Amino acid sequence: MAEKPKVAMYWCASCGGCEESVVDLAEDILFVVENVDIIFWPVAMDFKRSDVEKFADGEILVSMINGAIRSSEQYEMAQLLRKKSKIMIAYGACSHMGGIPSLANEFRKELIQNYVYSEAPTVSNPDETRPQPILKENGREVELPVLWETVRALDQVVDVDYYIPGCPPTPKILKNALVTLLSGNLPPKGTVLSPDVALCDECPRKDTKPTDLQFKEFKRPHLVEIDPELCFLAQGLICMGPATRSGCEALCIGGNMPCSGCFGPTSRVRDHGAKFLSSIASSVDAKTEPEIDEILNGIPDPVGTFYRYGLAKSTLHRRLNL
Amino acid sequence: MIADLEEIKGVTLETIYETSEGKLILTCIQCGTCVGTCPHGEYMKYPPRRIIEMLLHGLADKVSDTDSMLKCVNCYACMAKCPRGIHLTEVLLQLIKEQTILKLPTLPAELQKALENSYRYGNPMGESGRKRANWVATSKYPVRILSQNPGPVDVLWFVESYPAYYPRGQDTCRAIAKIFNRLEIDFAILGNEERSAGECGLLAWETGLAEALIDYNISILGKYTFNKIVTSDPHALDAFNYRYRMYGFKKPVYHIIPFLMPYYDKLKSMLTRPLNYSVTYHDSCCLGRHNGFFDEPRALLNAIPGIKLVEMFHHRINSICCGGGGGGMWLDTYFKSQNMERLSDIRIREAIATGADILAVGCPYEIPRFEDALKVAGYENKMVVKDIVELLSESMED
Amino acid sequence: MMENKSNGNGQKEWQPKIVAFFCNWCTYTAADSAGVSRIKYAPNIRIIRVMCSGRVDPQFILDSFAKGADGVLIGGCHPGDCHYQEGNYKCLRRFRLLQRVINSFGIEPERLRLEWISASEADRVRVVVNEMVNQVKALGPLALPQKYEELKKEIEHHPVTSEIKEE
Amino acid sequence: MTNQGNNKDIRIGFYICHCGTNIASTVDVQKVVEFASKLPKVVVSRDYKYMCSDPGQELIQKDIKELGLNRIVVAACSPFLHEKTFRNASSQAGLNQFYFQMVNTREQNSWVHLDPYASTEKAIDLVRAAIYRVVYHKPLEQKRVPIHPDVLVVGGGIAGIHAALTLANAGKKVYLVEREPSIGGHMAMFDKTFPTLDCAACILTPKMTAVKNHPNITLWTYSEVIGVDGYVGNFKVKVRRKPRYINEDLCIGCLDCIEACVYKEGRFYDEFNLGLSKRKPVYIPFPQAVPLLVVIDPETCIQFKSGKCKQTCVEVCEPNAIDFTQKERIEEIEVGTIIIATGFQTFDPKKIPYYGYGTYPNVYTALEVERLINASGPTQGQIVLRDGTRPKSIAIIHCVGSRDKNTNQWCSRVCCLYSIKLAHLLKERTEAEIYNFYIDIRTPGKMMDEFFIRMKEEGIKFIRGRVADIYPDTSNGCCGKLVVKAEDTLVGEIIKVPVDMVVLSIGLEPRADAQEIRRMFNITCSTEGFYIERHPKLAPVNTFTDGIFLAGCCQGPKDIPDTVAQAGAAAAEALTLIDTGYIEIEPNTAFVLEDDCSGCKSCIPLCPYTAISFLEDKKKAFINEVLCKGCGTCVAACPSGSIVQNLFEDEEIFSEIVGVLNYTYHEEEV
Repeated sequence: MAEKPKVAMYWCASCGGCEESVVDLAEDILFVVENVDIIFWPVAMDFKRSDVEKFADGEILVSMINGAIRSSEQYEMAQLLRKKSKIMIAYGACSHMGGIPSLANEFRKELIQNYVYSEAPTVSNPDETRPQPILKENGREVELPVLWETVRALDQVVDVDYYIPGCPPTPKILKNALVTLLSGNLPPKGTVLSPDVALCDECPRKDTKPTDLQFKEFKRPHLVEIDPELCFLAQGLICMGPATRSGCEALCIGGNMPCSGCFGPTSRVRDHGAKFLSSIASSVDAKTEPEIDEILNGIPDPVGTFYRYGLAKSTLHRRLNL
Repeated sequence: MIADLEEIKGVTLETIYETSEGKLILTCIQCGTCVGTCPHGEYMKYPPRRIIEMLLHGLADKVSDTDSMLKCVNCYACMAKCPRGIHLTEVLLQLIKEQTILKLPTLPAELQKALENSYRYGNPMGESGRKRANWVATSKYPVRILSQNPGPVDVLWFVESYPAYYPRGQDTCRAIAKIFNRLEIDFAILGNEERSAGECGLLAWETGLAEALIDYNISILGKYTFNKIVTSDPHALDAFNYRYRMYGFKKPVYHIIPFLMPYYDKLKSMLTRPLNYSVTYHDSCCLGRHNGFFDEPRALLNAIPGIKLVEMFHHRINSICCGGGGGGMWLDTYFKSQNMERLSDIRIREAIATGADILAVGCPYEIPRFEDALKVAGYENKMVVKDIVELLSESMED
Repeated sequence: MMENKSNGNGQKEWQPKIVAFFCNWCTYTAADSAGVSRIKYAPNIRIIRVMCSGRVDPQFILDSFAKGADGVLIGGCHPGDCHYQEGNYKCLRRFRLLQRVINSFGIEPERLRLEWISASEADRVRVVVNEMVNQVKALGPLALPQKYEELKKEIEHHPVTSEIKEE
Repeated sequence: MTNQGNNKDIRIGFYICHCGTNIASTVDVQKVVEFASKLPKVVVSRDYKYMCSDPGQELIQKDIKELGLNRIVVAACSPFLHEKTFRNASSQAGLNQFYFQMVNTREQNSWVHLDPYASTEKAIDLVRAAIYRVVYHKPLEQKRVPIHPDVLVVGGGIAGIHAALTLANAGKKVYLVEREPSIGGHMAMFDKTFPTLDCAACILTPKMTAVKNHPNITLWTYSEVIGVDGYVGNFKVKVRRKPRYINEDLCIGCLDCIEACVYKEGRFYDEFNLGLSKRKPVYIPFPQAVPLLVVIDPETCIQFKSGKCKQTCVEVCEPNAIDFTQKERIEEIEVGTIIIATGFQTFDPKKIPYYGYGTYPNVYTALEVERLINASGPTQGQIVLRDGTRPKSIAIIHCVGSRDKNTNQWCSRVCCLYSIKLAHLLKERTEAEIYNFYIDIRTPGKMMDEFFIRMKEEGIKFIRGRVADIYPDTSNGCCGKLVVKAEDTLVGEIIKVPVDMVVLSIGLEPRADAQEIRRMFNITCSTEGFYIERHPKLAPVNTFTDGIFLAGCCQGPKDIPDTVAQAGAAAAEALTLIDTGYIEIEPNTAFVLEDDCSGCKSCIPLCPYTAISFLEDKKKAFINEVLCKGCGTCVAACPSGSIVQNLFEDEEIFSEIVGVLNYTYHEEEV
């Protein structure tokens, strides 16, 4: 019997939702177990780093890493798995584009740590204890992972072959990706494994969007009653659907929430946020600067809105005046 | 119309082309409008057009060797009409004038005295500085003096020397005190601490004197808390707005006439006593041509019931100077010795030709100048010179 | 003048690089006409021609910064005068929002400028370019490519670890 | 990223032009050549004295053939000047012309910078950008748009008349639209013309009649263009035809109605005579008016004001042509080309209060004097002042409102000569003493200076000095004269000349509505408000909008010979287009990548030309190539990057950015 292809899974800076999504495969998980040999999946089974080190270079068929890279340890693991694997897959929005963790790129590391370890109202830390890179105890010295200044997407630190988008990827996306990979009929390197058309294509509300939409104001979803049938943009709610890859089957829209862009841009767009900004701003219904500003001020946090999942992979990557 | 202060600050004849204002001189087309419009152009060996050409040919010294520039009364007429927009009065002519005064063996005595007086007593007449606020006692309406009552105030009224000392000037002061009180304006004066704003010194290009007065007034003004300055003297307005600024003074300064415009409706409702006069208004050079206030004085006059406004041939931008500016106030004897006709005499003939009963003015220099000219013309009983504020006060029943 | 002066040692005073997107009908033509009139201005500007300021994709602007521009200037027709009726308004709306965005990224809003310069305003090209060059000079280099290189260093070595070893 | 085609076999040829010394004196051409030769895919890098010359173009063609070049970059002047030249050269050598890219090294580099080092650095950056960019160029086809053979001429002055007649004589159908009730424009108001002193009416009237009678000309007077749509070859124009309250087909021009009007005398401002005479509510502008149709002015006609007129005009009109119920009509026409000949207006001298126009009755504008001198004018050619007396001394003031920062900065070109002409005519008719006050006398042109000298010989006085003041003479024995005060700058004395009459030689300025007209036709104005020609020397009648041409003073002040010459040139340009039958336009249109479009409809409201529609069957956006004008706004706004603009593709611009910023170079430096 031929050996089953080896698959590794690992998480970096992530919430765990991506791991959960594998379990969401439900009965389709049997298809996975049947066809592959999971040789490394720390979140679910007891594997050690040394287990991976034992493999020959390229011996693992596929490594799927979820989560962004923001510490020296995550970087080392990404490098190790890259070395041992034939195919490296960035799994989920964080690994694909930096994801929610990369919103940290709007701030300095120091600022974040000050808040987390001292300033947050729920924190009591009278000794000002902070994470240390070196632990000395009983004459031993242990080197601990260092948190980076900048949060990165996987392909910003190692070579990545494919991307499975989503926060998290849907079971359908994952299954299709696995089928494709196992078929041996591989798409070109660098492909994002979901349709290269924007979400409107599969949006159930597509027909309700008018062809002459102009924005007179922008509303925020938690402050208004949302019409469950009408295109969000037509309601003045920011929906990233026109700028975001489809493949998610418009799940958020089904839940009466606008698209926030987790699948990332299409291959023809370099900067997800800038492109969406361009389309939204172009249709603002005002001609003078004060009027334009008044309408656009309805988007209080443009960076957090347009780059929610992709700050690391945006053109500018991060805040720059450090 | 008005030159950029930053640009002309500290500029000299040598550096004049380094400023964009100065560069305009290079664009002169020698059309002669400046000379044609200059009220003393006929008497200058080197009138403005020639000065520019001399300057361009490196012959400016020859100009300042003559007394041509002493005859400039700073009326801004050449500047207002120049098709190239050259800031003659503000930039070029003052520099030549400065050189002229430096080179003159002796200043005309009357001017010399006025400058000395200004230096010693803080007013060109040589009156005692301690009597500057004496007029206040003659005012029916209260006038707060800051040195006695130094609390914060909205309007600091800069009275200036002619209104403070000269009897007809004091009439305007009382009128202003009445108007301010009736309009319920929070105001005060510096009183005896005030000294001449120094514009006469500046325009005669006695820079040292001007600087002494500016330094003094800025330090006094610095003692008190106020929002704005109002003055009835357009020359003081110019001094504050264009010269004091260069020395770091920042508060807004208004001439009384434009200052009253926002109170127009309230003021008009108080003008109940009809004054059945025919009035002609003389545009002051500083207020009109230099600062562009042509409509405001006419609007205030028209607000007075009964008044019929008639215009002289030369009015608004084309008005003829009374001859008092640029030190002209103290050069009448000198001009006479040169067989020059007094500009106030020329002006008064036009005023008389309108048949008006009253010659309305907005500058304290004009009252004595025109009253004297009326006397010379034998017309003193037929026409009266009055400041606009006096007419407003007259129409305002107590 | 703002000419790029090189002294004898071959060392140069830092000169900002400004990428300009000029619309074909107004500002690009005005820049041509500045040439015909031999109007001199700072040489720091690199003009990229587009048909309309409405074609200026915010991606171009961000990319210019990321690739080393110290400033980005957009030139279009005056409001109401767009050769394509309203492309310039679309540009203005994007510009207003984009300026907030770059500010959040720590790029001074003054580094991005939008100017309406009609075909007849050749001298305005000089004024705007010189003003912008001076403004950007005062801000100093943006130098994003260099900053990215600097940031990459944390990937390869652990600065904190090395500090401790020095003790 | 989208696949950019096969880049492997790209062979770029780079050429830089010295332009004599225009480029080479500032840009180190050799250094640029050397630099370009080292860039990837560059096969050959050369310089040449004049790239646009035949040998220059042949150089490119030879290289294309011998070295197998498939991309060409030329660094020379502005693409506005020679992009076409080099595209043609490339295509003649068998290369698709859009594989060409031009670098603006002259207008935007060598002419605007002084430092050779910085200029060369800039040239290198822009050359790098062009070479990076040209890699992504695609072979494109130029679109041909058919030209509708009809022409619209806007404005019926001498410029419009001449252009219309030229076109009509060449067999083209012309619509001539004039705002006033008669064609003729300003020229019809003049008495005689300089320097030949032939009578304006004698030379103009036959042309006006020819317009009226020409079978190819549709003449719409008392009409205004109110809307223009479309583009070269296919303009759709809306014209408002104001009601004359006269049935044009019935009126025979007998003028009996004017005679019969209840007003026995003229009572109202006569526009054609500038108010120097009065007209009735029913009138013709002037006796030679074309068309000779009366007009009823509803503002002054009793029938319109009260509805209670005896209507004596209607009684007397045999053909029953008077129709008080007439309404304005909107005509819609299609034309292929448009000639704008909207003319000028004269400067309003009230803006210079010290010249006393409007205050002193004996201050006239030159145009008013033209009417006074004209035999069909308000005084039948008698030069008399408003009080009926004949002036014995006259001052003519040149440059009124011209060459002045406070008013109009330009020299109006015609005032010197018309002032000299008026001086002659006034002297001839009145024997008055004539003083011309001038700043400079400008009499260029054939026979013009000779004319000036002749007039000097006639004894007309010329005083060099701009008048500073005009005021009534109040000296003893006051005589109602006006004193004109100026410095005689040549003598160096101030002079005060008492005269009976002052003539203000007012300058020419753009019409008050020039900006609105400009917007309507989508052409450009200078800051002064004159319409801008495409190139001051090489395309003097073209505008930046294809198919729209300029003639006459709307483009800048000019005299009658120049106006007629320009009108002829504009007509010739229109004829060229019409007879070619089509125009090739830039293929810079946008198209939707249909497979990639999500149908989000974001682009649809952004197109001002409604070129984008939503295909309901496919649920995708679609761009109608014929309607697309190629601005690229939708391309920039497409949130999924599914619209592409030819010639301005994203990758082309991104590669230019990388090129100008020398991006990789910076990385190496760090």
